[in-house]
Amino acid sequence: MELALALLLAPLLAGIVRRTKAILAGRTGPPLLQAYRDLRKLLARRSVYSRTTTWVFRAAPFASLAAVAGALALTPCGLLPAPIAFPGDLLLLVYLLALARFATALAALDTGSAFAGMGASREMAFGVLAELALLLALASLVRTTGAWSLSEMAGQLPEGAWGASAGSLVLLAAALLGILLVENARIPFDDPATHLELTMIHEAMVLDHGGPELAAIEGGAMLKLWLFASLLATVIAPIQTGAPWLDVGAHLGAVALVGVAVGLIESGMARLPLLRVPQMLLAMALLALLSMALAPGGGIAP
Amino acid sequence: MTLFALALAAFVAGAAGALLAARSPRLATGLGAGGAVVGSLLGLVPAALVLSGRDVGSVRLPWSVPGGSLSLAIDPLSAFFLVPLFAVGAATAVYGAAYLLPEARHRSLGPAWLWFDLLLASMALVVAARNGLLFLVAWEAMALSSFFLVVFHHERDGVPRAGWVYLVATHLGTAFLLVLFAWLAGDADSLEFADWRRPASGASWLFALALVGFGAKAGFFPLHVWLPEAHPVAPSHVSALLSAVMVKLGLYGLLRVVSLLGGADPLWGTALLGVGLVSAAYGALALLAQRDLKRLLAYSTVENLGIAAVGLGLGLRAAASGATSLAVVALAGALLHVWNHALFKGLLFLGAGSLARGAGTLDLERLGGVLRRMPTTGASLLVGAAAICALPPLNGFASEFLIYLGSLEALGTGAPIAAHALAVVAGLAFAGAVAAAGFVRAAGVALLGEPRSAEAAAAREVAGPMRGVLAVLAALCLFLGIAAPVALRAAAPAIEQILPAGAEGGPALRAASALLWQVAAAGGAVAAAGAALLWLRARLLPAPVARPVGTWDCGHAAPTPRMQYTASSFAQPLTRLFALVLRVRSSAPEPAGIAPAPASFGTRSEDLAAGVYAGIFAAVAELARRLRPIQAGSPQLYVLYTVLAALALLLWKVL
Amino acid sequence: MIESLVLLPTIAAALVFATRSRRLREGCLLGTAVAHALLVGALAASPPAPSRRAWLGLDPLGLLFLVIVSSLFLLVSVYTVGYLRREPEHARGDLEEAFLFSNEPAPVFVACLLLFLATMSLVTLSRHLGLLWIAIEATTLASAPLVYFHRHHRSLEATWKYLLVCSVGIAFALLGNVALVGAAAGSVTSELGLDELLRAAPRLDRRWLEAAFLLFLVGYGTKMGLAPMHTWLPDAHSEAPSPVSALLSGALLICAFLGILRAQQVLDAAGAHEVAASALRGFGIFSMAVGTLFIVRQRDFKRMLAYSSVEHMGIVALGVGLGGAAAFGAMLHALSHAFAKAALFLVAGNLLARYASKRADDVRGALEAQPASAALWLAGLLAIAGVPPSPLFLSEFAILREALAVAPWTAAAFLALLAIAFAAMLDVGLPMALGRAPAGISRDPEPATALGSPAALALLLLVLGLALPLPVRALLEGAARVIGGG
Amino acid sequence: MNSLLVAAAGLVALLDFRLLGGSRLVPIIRAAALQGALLALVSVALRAREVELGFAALALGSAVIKGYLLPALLLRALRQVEIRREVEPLVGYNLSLLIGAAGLGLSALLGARIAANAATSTPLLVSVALFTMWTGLFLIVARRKAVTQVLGYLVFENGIYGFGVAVAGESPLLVEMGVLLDLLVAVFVMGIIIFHIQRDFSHIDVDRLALLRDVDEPAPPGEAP
Repeated sequence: MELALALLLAPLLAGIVRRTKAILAGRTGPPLLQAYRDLRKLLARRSVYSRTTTWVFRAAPFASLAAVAGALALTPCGLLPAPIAFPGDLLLLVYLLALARFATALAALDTGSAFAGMGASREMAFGVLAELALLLALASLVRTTGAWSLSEMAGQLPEGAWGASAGSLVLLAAALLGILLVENARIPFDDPATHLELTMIHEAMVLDHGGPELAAIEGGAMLKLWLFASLLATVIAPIQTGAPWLDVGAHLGAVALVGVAVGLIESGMARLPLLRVPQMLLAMALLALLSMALAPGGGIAP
Repeated sequence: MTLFALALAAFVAGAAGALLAARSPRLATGLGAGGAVVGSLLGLVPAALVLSGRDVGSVRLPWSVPGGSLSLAIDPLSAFFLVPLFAVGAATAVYGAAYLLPEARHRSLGPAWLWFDLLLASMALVVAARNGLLFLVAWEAMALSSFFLVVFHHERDGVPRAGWVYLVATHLGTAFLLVLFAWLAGDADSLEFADWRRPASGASWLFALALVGFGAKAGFFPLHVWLPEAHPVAPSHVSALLSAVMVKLGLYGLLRVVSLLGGADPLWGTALLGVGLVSAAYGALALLAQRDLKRLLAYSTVENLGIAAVGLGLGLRAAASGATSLAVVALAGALLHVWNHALFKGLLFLGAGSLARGAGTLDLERLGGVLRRMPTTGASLLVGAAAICALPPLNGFASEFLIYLGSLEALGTGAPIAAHALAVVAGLAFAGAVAAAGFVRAAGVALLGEPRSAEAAAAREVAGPMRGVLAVLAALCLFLGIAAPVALRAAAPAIEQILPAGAEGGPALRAASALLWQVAAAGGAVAAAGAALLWLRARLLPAPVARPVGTWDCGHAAPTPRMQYTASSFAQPLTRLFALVLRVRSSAPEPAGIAPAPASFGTRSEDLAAGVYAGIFAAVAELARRLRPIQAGSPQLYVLYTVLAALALLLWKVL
Repeated sequence: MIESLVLLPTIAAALVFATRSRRLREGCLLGTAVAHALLVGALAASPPAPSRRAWLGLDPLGLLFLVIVSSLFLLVSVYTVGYLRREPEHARGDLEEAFLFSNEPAPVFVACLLLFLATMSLVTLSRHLGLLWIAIEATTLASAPLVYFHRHHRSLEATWKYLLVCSVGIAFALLGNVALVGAAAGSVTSELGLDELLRAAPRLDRRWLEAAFLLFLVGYGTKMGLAPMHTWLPDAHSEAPSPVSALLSGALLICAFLGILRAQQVLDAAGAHEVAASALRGFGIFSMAVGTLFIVRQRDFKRMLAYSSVEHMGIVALGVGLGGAAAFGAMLHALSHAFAKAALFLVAGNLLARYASKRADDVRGALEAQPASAALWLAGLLAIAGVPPSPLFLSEFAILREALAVAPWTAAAFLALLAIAFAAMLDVGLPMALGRAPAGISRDPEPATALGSPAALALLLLVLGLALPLPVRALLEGAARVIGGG
Repeated sequence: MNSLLVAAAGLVALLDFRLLGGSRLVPIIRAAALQGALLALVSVALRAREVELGFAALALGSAVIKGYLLPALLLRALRQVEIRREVEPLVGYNLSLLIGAAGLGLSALLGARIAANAATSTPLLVSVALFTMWTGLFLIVARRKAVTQVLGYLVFENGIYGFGVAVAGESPLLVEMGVLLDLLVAVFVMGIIIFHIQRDFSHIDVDRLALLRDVDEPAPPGEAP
C-alpha cells in the first residue's frame, strides 16, 4: 500500500518541497509534476560510462533503488500495516537504507573522481551519526509503544501513546525531522541544489551518473524522502477514524504537510558549516535518547 | 569419536608428511594441505552429527602426566565451534596450497605445513578437550603453531617484533587461564572438567580470570593489541584461519567456563556486554584509520568479536534474570555471528592475500582499480565487505538482527535490563555504521577507481584455486544470509547448553527461526527486485553510449590517478571527530623557500592500548636498568652479599 | 658397585692426564660417559639395598640427581669431542678485544671434565653431610679450570670470582656442618651421617638445627645460584666454553641444591619443616625476581641464559618450599631445566662459533645462517619459557597449583615473574633467530657433532612434556617423597 | 691446662688484630699460618684426656698444613707476582682495627649466648672463633689484593675450624682430612689463578676485575697486554 503510494506520489512530494521553497523565495518555481517529467526525460537518455568504472557503477543505482523500495515495503501507511511486517522489521529498514548508502558510495568511488570520493566520504561519515540517531529514535518508539514491528507500533500510537507520553513523542518527532533532513541531503545539512562541488555531499557522489542510472538515483532519493516523511507523519498524526480510506487520506495529507514543512525549513535556514553537521547529528541522537528517557515506565529502568 | 580421532590423525600425518617431504615443495604442499583437507572433512562429520542431535560418545584414555588424562568429547557447544573450524580449515588449506607455492623459491614449505596442520589439530583438540591439562596444552600448542605461522616471513622488517608481541600477548592471556584452571582444579582436586563445580565463593573471580584469559585470545579491547600486529605479517591463509577460527576459541573458552560454572551471574553478563561494546566501537573506529588492508581487517575482527561478545553478554545477563526468550535470541545472534564472521572474515583475509599476490601490495594508498583487473577476487571481496557491514540479504545481517532483536525486546517489554539493551542498540548502531564507512573506504579505494601505483595497475588475477575458494566463500555468505534459520537450528542445542538448567528455549528459538525466514524472504525480495530492475534497464531502456570517456573532472586539465580521493582523506571526517580515541598524529612539514621541495602530508593512528603496554614494559625495563649496579663486578661486593644474606637469615630465625 | 661411579671417572681422568694421544683422550671421555650412564641405568633399574651407616648410598633423591648428571654428561661429552676438534689449539685473536690467547691444553680440560663428573657423582651418592661438603667443594675445584678453558683475561676474571665467591659461600655450609654437630652433640655418635641424623632428628637441638639449615642454605645456595649469592654465576656461565656452561647450569647447580635438600630432610624429620619451607620460598621468589629482572634487555645472550638459571633455581627452591604436589613439580623442573638449559647453552655455543659474538644484537637471522641451530635455539627458548609441550610447563603448573592453595600471593608473584621472564627472554632471543643474517656470516651447513646433543636433549624434553614416561614419573615421585612431597 | 687454653685463645685474637692492621703481606700470611697451627693444637689440648692416636695425628697434620703448607703456597704466589704490601685498602688500617674491636665485642656477646646453648661450653674459644671468622670475611671484603682475599678465606676457615673445635669437639677423621685436602687444593688453584691475573692484568687488585658486569655503559677497556 505504502509502497504503491510512494511509487506514485514520491515525485509529487519532491515537487511540493520545491514549490514551497519557490513560493517562499518569491519565484513561481517549477510545476508540481516537474519531477515526473525529469524522471521520464532521464529514462529516455543514453548513459555515458567513464572508462574507469565497472559493473559496480552500473548496478549500484538500481540496487539502491531496490533497497529503498524494500524499505518502503516495510513502512506502514499511516496506521495501515505494511505488506511485510514482523517483529524487528525496523532493523531491516535501517539496514536496507544502509545498503542503499553503501551502494551509492561505492558507485561514487568507482568513478575515481576526487569530488565523488569526497561526497562519499562525507555521506558515510554523516551516515554514521544519522543511522545511530535513526535507530535510537526507532528504539524509543519501541519503548513507547511496547511493540517491535513498525506496523504494530503505528497501530499502538493512537491508543494512548500520545496521551501517556506526549513529551517523549514530541522529542521523537523533532529527532525524526532532523534525521529526515540529513538523510535526504536537505538544508541545513546539505544543499540539493548547490552547484559548488566542494560543498556538496550527496550531489557530489552522483556527478558522473546520467540517464536511467541517474533516474534510479533520483527516484530512490524521492522514495527515501517519502519514507521519512511518512514515518514522521505517522508519529505526529496517528489519526484513526475507523474508515481505512479516510485514514489513508489523512496520512497523505500529513505527508504533504511534512513536505511543506521541509520546504519551509530549507527556505528559512542557512546551510551549516560542514564541521557543525556532526554536532547537529549528535543532538538528534540525544533527542532520541531523551525521548526514550521520557517514555512510559518511568524512563530507563536500571 | 573415531572419525574425530581419525581427523586428528590426518592432521598429524599431514604435518609429519610435510616435514619429511620438505625438500620437495609440491609434495610437502600436497601432503600438508591434503592432510588438512582430509582431516577437516573427516572432522566435519561428527560435528554435524552432534548438531543434528546425535551422540558421538566420548573418550577418556590415561595420560602419564600428573593430573592429566586424554579425555575428549563433542557436545553441541564443541560441535558448533568445530564446524567453522573444519570448514574454514579446509578452505584455507586449499587456498594456502596455491598461495604458498610461489614462496617455495625462497624457503622450504615443509615447516609451514607442519605448523598449519598442527594448528588445526590443536584447535580441534582445544574444543574437544575435557581435561584441564589437556586443554591448556592444546591451547598453548595452538598459540605456538600459530606463532610459527605468523613469523613465516621472518626475514621481513618488523616481523620478529610482531611475532614477539603475538607470543607475549597470548602467553600473558594463558597465565590467567593457568590461575583459573589451577583454582578450579584445586577446589575439585581433579583436572577433569566433569569434576569441576562452581565454588561456594569467588566464582566471579573465576569468571574475571576467564574474561581476561580468553578475552586476550578473542581480542577484546584492551587485550587486542596482538591482532593488528600479527595479522598483517602472517601469510593470508593463516590470517584467515586465525581470525576466522582461532580468536573464536576465546569465546568458546568463555562459554565453556560459564557452562562449567553452571550459568552466569548477572554481573558477568554485564561485564561481557560492556567489554564487547567497547571492543566493537573501538575496533570499528580503529579500522577506519588503517592504511594496511590486513591491519584494517584485524581491527574489524576486534569489532566483530566485540559484537559477538555483546550478544553473549546480553544473553547471559538476560538468562541470569530469567528472561529466557530474550536470552535465547541474543545468544543465538552471538553464536550465528561466530559462524558468519568465520565466513566473511575468512573470505576477506583470503581476498587480501589474493590482492597481495595479484596486485603486489596491501597498502590502500597504492591500490585501486583492482576490480577491473581481478574480477573474481574483486567481486568476492565486495560481497565480503557487504556481508561484514551486515547488509541484507547477506549473512552478517542475520546475526546482528537477532542481537538487536533481543535488545529491542528488552526495551519493549520493559524488562529490567532495558539500560543494557539501550546500550547495545546504541553501541551496535554506532559500531556498525562506522564499520560500514570503513569498508566502503576499504573496498572502494582498493578495488574501484583508478590504480594508485604501478603495481596495482599491473594487477593480474590469481590462480584458479584461490579464486575458487573465494567464490565459494562468497556464495556461502549469501547462502547463510538466506538460510540463516538452518544455522539457527544448528545453534539451538548449543544455546540450550549455555542456558541455565530448566530454562525452556524451544519456543523462542522457533519464533526466531520464523522471523529469520521472514527476514530472508524480504531480503531476497529486495535482491530480486534489484536484479529485475537491472534486467529491465538492460532490456527496455536505451543502451549506454559505447564510446569510452573519462570521468568528469570539473574541467581540470590532465587529471592523474593520484588526484583521486585517498583512503586517508576518505576517513578524515570521522578520524577527526574521534581523534582523541584514535590518537591521530599528522605530519606535515611546512613548505619553505621560494621554490619549495615537494611537500607531503600524512596521518597515522596509534593504538590506544598499545601505548599503555609499551609504558608498562618500559617501566619494567627501567627497573631492571636501575638494578644493574647490583652486579657491578667487584668480588668484594659479591662476598659481602653472601655475608649479609647469612647474617640476615641468622638474625631472622636464630639469634 | 656405586663406588665405581666415582672411581671410574677419576681413573679415566688420570689416564687422560697422562696421555698425549687425542684418540685415547676422546675414547676415555666417551667411554667413561657411556659406562657411567650404563651403570646409572643399571642402578636405576635395580636400586641397591640401602645400607645403614654407609658413607655412600643411593636413595631415590640421589638417584634422580645422579640420572640428571649422568645423562647430561653423556650428551655434553659427545658435543665436547666435536667442540674440542673445532677449537683451534694455537693462539688466536680474541672475539671482543684485540689480543691473542690460546686455549687450555686439551688433556687438562678433559681430565678436569672427568674429575668434575666424579665429584658430582660423589655429591649425589654421599650419605654423610661432611662428605657431601667435601664433594661439593671439590666440584668447584674441578670445574674452575674448565671455566678457565679460554685462557684470556675475561675467563680468568670469571674463574677468580667463581672460585672465591663459591669457596667463601661453601665455607658457610661448613659452618652449617659444625652447627649440625652442635645440634647433635651428645645424642648421636657419628654426628654427620645422614641416616643417623634422620633417625635422631627429633632429639636434635632445634635452634642449632635451624641455624645449620640456614647456613647450608647460604652456603650451598651460593653454589646453586640463589640470589643474592648468585653473583658469580653469570660471569662463570658466560665465560666458560659452552659445553661447560651446559654442565654447570644443568648439573652442578642442582647438585648444590642436593646439599640444601639433605639439610631440609633432617629438618623435616625434626619437625621443623616450616623454617625450611618459608626460607626456601623466600629465596625462591627473590631469586626469580633477580634472575628475571636481569634477563630484561640483557645484551649478552649467554649471560641471559645464566640469569635464567638463577630464575629457574628460584622456581625449584620455591617448589620445594611449597611442598606437596609442588615438590614433585620442583623435581620435574630440576630435571627438565637441566636438559633445556644444557641444550640452550650448547646451541649458544654453535651461534657463538658462527657469529663470533656474545652480543645478542650481533646475532640476527640465525634461521638463515644456521637453520638447525636456530630451530633448536627457538625450541629451547620456548621450552625454558614453559610453553607446552615443554615439561617445564607441567612442573610450573604443578607448582602454581600448590602455591594457589598454600600461598596465593606467592602464586601471583610467581606468575608475574614467569610472565616477565617469558617476555624478556624472547625479547632477547627471538630476534637472534629471526630476521636477516648479516652479510659475511657463513651459511655453511653445521657439523653433526654440534647438533646431535642439543637435538637429543630437545627430543628428550618433548618426550617428557608430551607423555611423561612412567619410570621417569616413578623416579620423580620417589625423589619428591624423600623431601616430603606427595 | 685451662690457662694455656686462655692464652692460646688470646693469641689467636691478637693475631686477628695483626691481620687487620698489617699492610705488608708476608708477615700477615705468617700470622694467619700461626693462627691455623695454634687452633689445631688447641683442639688437641681440649681433648687432652682422651687423646687417640689418629686424632692426634690428624691435628698434627692439620697444624703442619695450615702452619706450613698453605702459607708456603701463598708466599710462592706472592713471590711470583712480586707484590709486597697491600696499598690503599678499601677500608683503611685504623678503621679496620676499630671495626675489629667492634667485631670482638660483638663476638664476645654472641659467643656467650651460643656457648650457653652448646653442649661443650668454652665461651672464650667460641667468641674468638667468631671473631676470627669476622676478621676473615672482613679481609675478603675490605682488601684489594687477590692474595689478601685468599688469606681472608684461610682466616675464615680458621675461624670455622675453631668454632667446630669449641662447639662440636671431634668429627670423623676422614671428613677432616677431606676438608683439609679441599682447602689445600683451593689455595693451590687460587695461587695459580693469582699468578695468571698478575700476568694478564699486571696487577692483582680484584676490585679492578670488573669487566664482567651488568652496568649498562660499556665497561672500561681492560688493561690487558
